[in-house]
Amino acid sequence: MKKDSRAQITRKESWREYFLLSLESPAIAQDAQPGQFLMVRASVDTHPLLRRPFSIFSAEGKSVEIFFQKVGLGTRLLSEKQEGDTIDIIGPLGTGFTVEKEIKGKHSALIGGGRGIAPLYFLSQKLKAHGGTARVFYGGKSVEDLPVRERFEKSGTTLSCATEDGSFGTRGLITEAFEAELNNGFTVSRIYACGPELMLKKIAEITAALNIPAELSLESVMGCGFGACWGCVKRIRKGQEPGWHKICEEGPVLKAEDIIWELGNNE
Amino acid sequence: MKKDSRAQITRKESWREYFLLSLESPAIAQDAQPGQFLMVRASVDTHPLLRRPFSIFSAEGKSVEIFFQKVGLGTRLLSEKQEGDTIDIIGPLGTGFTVEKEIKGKHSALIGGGRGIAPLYFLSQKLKAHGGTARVFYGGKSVEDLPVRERFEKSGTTLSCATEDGSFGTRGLITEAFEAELNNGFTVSRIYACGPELMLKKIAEITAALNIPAELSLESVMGCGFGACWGCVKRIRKGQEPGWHKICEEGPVLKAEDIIWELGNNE
Amino acid sequence: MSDLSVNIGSLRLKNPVLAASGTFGYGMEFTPFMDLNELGGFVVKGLYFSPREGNPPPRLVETASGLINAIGLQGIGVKRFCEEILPQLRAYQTALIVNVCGENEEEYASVVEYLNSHEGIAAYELNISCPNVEKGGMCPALKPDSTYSVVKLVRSVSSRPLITKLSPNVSDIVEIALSAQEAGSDAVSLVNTFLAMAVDVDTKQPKLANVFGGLSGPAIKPIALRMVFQVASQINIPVIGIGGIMSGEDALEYLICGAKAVEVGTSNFIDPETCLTVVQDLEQYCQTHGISRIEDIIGTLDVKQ
Amino acid sequence: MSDLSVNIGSLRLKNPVLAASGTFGYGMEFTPFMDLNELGGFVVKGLYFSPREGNPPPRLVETASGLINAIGLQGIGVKRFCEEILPQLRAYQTALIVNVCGENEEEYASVVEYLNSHEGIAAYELNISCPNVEKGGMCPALKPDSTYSVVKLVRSVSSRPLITKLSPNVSDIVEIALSAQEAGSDAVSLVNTFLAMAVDVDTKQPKLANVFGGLSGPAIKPIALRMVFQVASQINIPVIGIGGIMSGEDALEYLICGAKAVEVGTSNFIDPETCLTVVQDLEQYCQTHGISRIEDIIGTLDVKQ
Ligand SMILES: Cc1cc2nc3c(=O)[nH]c(=O)nc-3n(C[C@H](O)[C@H](O)[C@H](O)COP(=O)(O)OP(=O)(O)OC[C@H]3O[C@@H](n4cnc5c(N)ncnc54)[C@H](O)[C@@H]3O)c2cc1C
Ligand SMILES: Cc1cc2nc3c(=O)[nH]c(=O)nc-3n(C[C@H](O)[C@H](O)[C@H](O)COP(=O)(O)OP(=O)(O)OC[C@H]3O[C@@H](n4cnc5c(N)ncnc54)[C@H](O)[C@@H]3O)c2cc1C
Ligand SMILES: Cc1cc2nc3c(=O)[nH]c(=O)nc-3n(C[C@H](O)[C@H](O)[C@H](O)COP(=O)(O)O)c2cc1C
Ligand SMILES: Cc1cc2nc3c(=O)[nH]c(=O)nc-3n(C[C@H](O)[C@H](O)[C@H](O)COP(=O)(O)O)c2cc1C
Ligand code: FES
Ligand code: FES
Repeated sequence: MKKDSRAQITRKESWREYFLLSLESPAIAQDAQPGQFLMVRASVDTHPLLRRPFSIFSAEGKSVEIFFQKVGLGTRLLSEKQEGDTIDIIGPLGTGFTVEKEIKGKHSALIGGGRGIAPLYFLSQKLKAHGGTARVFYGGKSVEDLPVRERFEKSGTTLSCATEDGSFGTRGLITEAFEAELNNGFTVSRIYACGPELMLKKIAEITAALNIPAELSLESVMGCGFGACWGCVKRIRKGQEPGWHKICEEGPVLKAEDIIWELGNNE
Repeated sequence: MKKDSRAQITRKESWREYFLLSLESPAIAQDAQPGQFLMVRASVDTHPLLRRPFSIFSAEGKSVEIFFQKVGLGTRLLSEKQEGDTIDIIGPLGTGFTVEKEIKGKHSALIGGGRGIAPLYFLSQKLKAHGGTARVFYGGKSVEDLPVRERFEKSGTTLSCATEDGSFGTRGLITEAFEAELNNGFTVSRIYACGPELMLKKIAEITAALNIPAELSLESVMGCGFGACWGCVKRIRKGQEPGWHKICEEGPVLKAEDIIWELGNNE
Repeated sequence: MSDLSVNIGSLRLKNPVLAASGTFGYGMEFTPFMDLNELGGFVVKGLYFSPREGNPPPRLVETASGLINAIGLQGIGVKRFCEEILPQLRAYQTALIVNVCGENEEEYASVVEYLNSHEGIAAYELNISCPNVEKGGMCPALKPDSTYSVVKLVRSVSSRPLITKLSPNVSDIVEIALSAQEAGSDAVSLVNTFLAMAVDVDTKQPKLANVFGGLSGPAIKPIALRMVFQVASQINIPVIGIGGIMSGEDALEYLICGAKAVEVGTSNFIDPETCLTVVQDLEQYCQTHGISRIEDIIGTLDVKQ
Repeated sequence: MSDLSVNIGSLRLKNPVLAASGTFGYGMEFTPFMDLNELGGFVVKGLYFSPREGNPPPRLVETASGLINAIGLQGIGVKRFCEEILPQLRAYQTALIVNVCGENEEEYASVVEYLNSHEGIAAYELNISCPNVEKGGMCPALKPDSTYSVVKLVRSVSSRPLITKLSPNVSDIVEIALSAQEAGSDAVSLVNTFLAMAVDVDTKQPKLANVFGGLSGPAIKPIALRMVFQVASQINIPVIGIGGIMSGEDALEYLICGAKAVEVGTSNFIDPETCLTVVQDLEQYCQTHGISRIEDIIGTLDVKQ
């Protein structure tokens, strides 16, 4: 975990409300693991006050990428940054996806909804590097919400898309597309997912029924990102004890069975 | 007085910490008089909270110009705006310089210190339009503090410069250069000035002694710029009554003899 | 079109958006920016009986998302107000509220008595909470008994609805609101500014000539909103919410917490059209959420048990 | 090199910059960002006798230049702290201060008694001002008598310097500070957070599960600074200034107003190196202004008469 107050934006891509920034930050790039995140400072002086968390989209050589959707003031300010500007980041943070040695030769499904696709590209690369195969399920409201699908295609990853309005891929939710594949005999030994809570809960149900190990990346309001504020807790099991645990340390990636889906917690 | 929340920046010039922006805002340009000012919104959401006051550097056709120095957060944010961006302005505000009919054929001295040069270009144009002649005294710490001298030169205005470090024009304060000229027999029927308070106070002393009418443009912390907050007061005479009067309405340009130079007021 | 009108006791407002005292001049300053008739109403700058000089400058200092002011209630006094300003304001069909000040209880009463005989005023807002006048920020609104006493007196002489404006610089604002209610106030408005200061570290001097001033603006909204919620849950008279309102969303937070109306302050300086934007935002919200009367959302905060 | 050391009663700090309780974890969280030895000291997260669950999420909401938190003092309790954390912290040569909590006076006393017998603690900060535990924000620091009573009891059992942490949610913070002084507190620290709230206008629900939370950050600095100035002018024991400090300039405002030291809170989340930057800024300021001892600027506010 390092602070880099002058990470330079070396490349910026944008699609309507989605943005992909490449940041030069060798020390952070070197340590990064899929599923980990950065805390990015987007404020002008004192407002908005807190850093914003973003998953690491990729880490290679001296660079890390982040992929984000413009939803409020912080992401708007970040979207206005230009190539050559520097930004202040802390990372890599949190506990990412586990990729065990036994993944070799095994098949994984990676399911991303909307901006939830962010951590899955990096993961897909790592799975391949470890000799596993990955199929990515990528869903959104409309074709415009699937901007990074070409990155997956270019890297040779099998990609299945779904849009709610049917403008690309199958029509409907990505979880429906995934379930349909399972019913068609598609088998996987491991599932990884990131996206809206309702999507994650649905995946938890599906995988629990089928007894497939699943890891889910959660979101939470984060005050610091490195364990100091106790602001990001959700009710999860850690060992035997269910309790309010810090998502920035125990997560953001958790085993599906460790998440307690209860009102005011994860819904 | 109008609010234009989408005045477009059609041209931007910059020199180190100085900036000149051309803003397309027909209604404001049309009403503007030399010595009046704009209130410009430079904030991101709620911070910094208040608008910032800037003299009108010029007004022609559909455009007004402002010329400013980067000194803090507001001017920094403004300096980061690009051509094509829009900004939110209110104007024209306040009471500007008086240019009476009798100015015809008469000689005026315009004295500007640092960013205080801002309102004097517009004034010099108006004086000429009314058949007067204007000589501009422009001072700063160093040659880099005199970025808009070419604008005056191009318009054929006689310009005398002074810098404290002697890097351009005479060495010393602009008030010293002006006094030297007076001692050399230079005669004027009217003086207009804008700049640091100490400079203005000095000019008030010189002109009082010589009995030359002088108008000075003051600065003050402004909450609104249009008479609603009572924040911008200074001790001045209005008719017979000395009292706390609003600089955004009675000023920013005041007759030298109406300004009461007392501690905690104008120093 | 939804019905945006609300009642503050016997005072009917065409919409719940008022401009706050001291931030809207005497009203006329805003005519270049809006038709005053579209406002729920506006509260003019605080008036003492006699004209007042106010504090020396600097009177303003900006802080993070906030503004500290120490104007010190400079003003023209009640007589000149009635002679010079009031006749112009009578032309408008909106609630004109006068913010009443006093150095002691008698002065509050004489301001109100003087105004009683003048037409065109909808209500009085009793400013017992200005922190900028006495050094150290003393004012009647800091104590239940001094609140009770001045409200009681003014209520007895007032021929118009009386809104008591409360100070946030207290341990228990509900207790003060209850005193105002008991003394016969028709409504309470809150909050006035928070006693505050700032220092220039190079000169080591206070940034305000008056040392202390009152903090306003978005910075204070979360505290002011909490106070409005607490007061609205505990008293029976209407509450007007004030503090950091810049948008319809801000105003809605107050209404949902129980305010029957809101006042927009500092934001008038930044965007002189704020009050109208807020009215439009409220109209829009009602449309989107299928609300036919704005009164239906007042006090609807959904607190889980 | 200027002398940045200050004395808080018998407690000597190598510089006047402390990290505030609840914003610096148990200290170890910040070792990736700094050498803890360079701090004046740090205050660990509030400890009750037993472990505590804290409040359900959402626990945080951002406001204009501010943060509202309702963590609810989740923590590991004093025993696990002494077993698991304290041994690691003993390695550092900086003042370790423990923030002491209690549901009643007896609990405060038992936390202190338990800690007394453990090495490596420089002082106790008595947290009688947390607004997040009881609904409505009740706590001993709201009243002079409850302040006096708990400080008196804890002082009688404490073997270490005692700093009483005050609440800003009061009418007269000087009165509370005087009670703490009279009860034997060695110093006071102020302020804790301001009771506040925020509402989601679409769901009409409070943005915090706990409804209320405590506001911190730059938004509150002008009010906190005023309180520190008032208290420091009226009491004899040292004052520690807290609220919205993000830079050396902010810290200097507090020192000039009479604080002997400062605590940096929320800013630790945003820039985990803040405390060190503040120390460096102070050093720089002393150099520029030819000040050989930082103590020489404490309480030097130049107020004109
Ligand atoms: C571990 C983690 C990883 C994330 N990775 C990504 C990513 O790779 N790409 C991406 O686009 N987004 C990601 N997010 C979400 C992202 O942090 C928020 O969208 C962002 O902080 C919003 O900031 P803002 O100022 O633009 O919006 P705000 O104005 O703060 O809020 C706008 C809306 O977003 C919601 N929101 C704000 N903060 C959060 C948050 N921390 N979690 C969930 N909702 C929030 C608000 O409630 C509000 O409805 C991640 C969040 C977490 C916790
Ligand atoms: C009528 C009027 C006309 C002006 N015209 C011009 C102009 O044409 N060009 C130009 O460059 N500047 C002009 N100024 C000054 C300009 O408004 C300030 O420099 C600007 O507001 C600073 O904003 P900031 O956020 O960058 O600085 P801040 O961070 O707010 O302050 C930086 C420094 O500037 C000082 N300062 C801030 N506001 C003012 C103010 N209103 N008056 C004086 N000092 C201030 C502060 O005390 C501080 O020392 C004018 C001021 C007035 C009142
Ligand atoms: C410059 C200024 C002057 C004010 N003058 C008065 C006044 O005369 N009477 C009064 O009751 N309140 C006065 N106030 C307080 C406001 O009416 C309002 O209560 C406060 O500013 C909080 O609202 P805001 O955050 O929207 O500004 C003044 C506030 C400001 C900023
Ligand atoms: C997330 C959070 C947790 C806090 N926990 C505690 C605590 O346990 N004990 C305490 O005395 N103060 C606690 N505080 C208050 C801070 O120590 C400090 O008094 C307050 O935040 C004001 O300072 P700031 O504006 O620099 O944050 C907490 C503040 C925050 C933001
Ligand atoms: S975000 Fe601060 S502890 Fe997790
Ligand atoms: S700036 Fe507001 S009255 Fe002059």
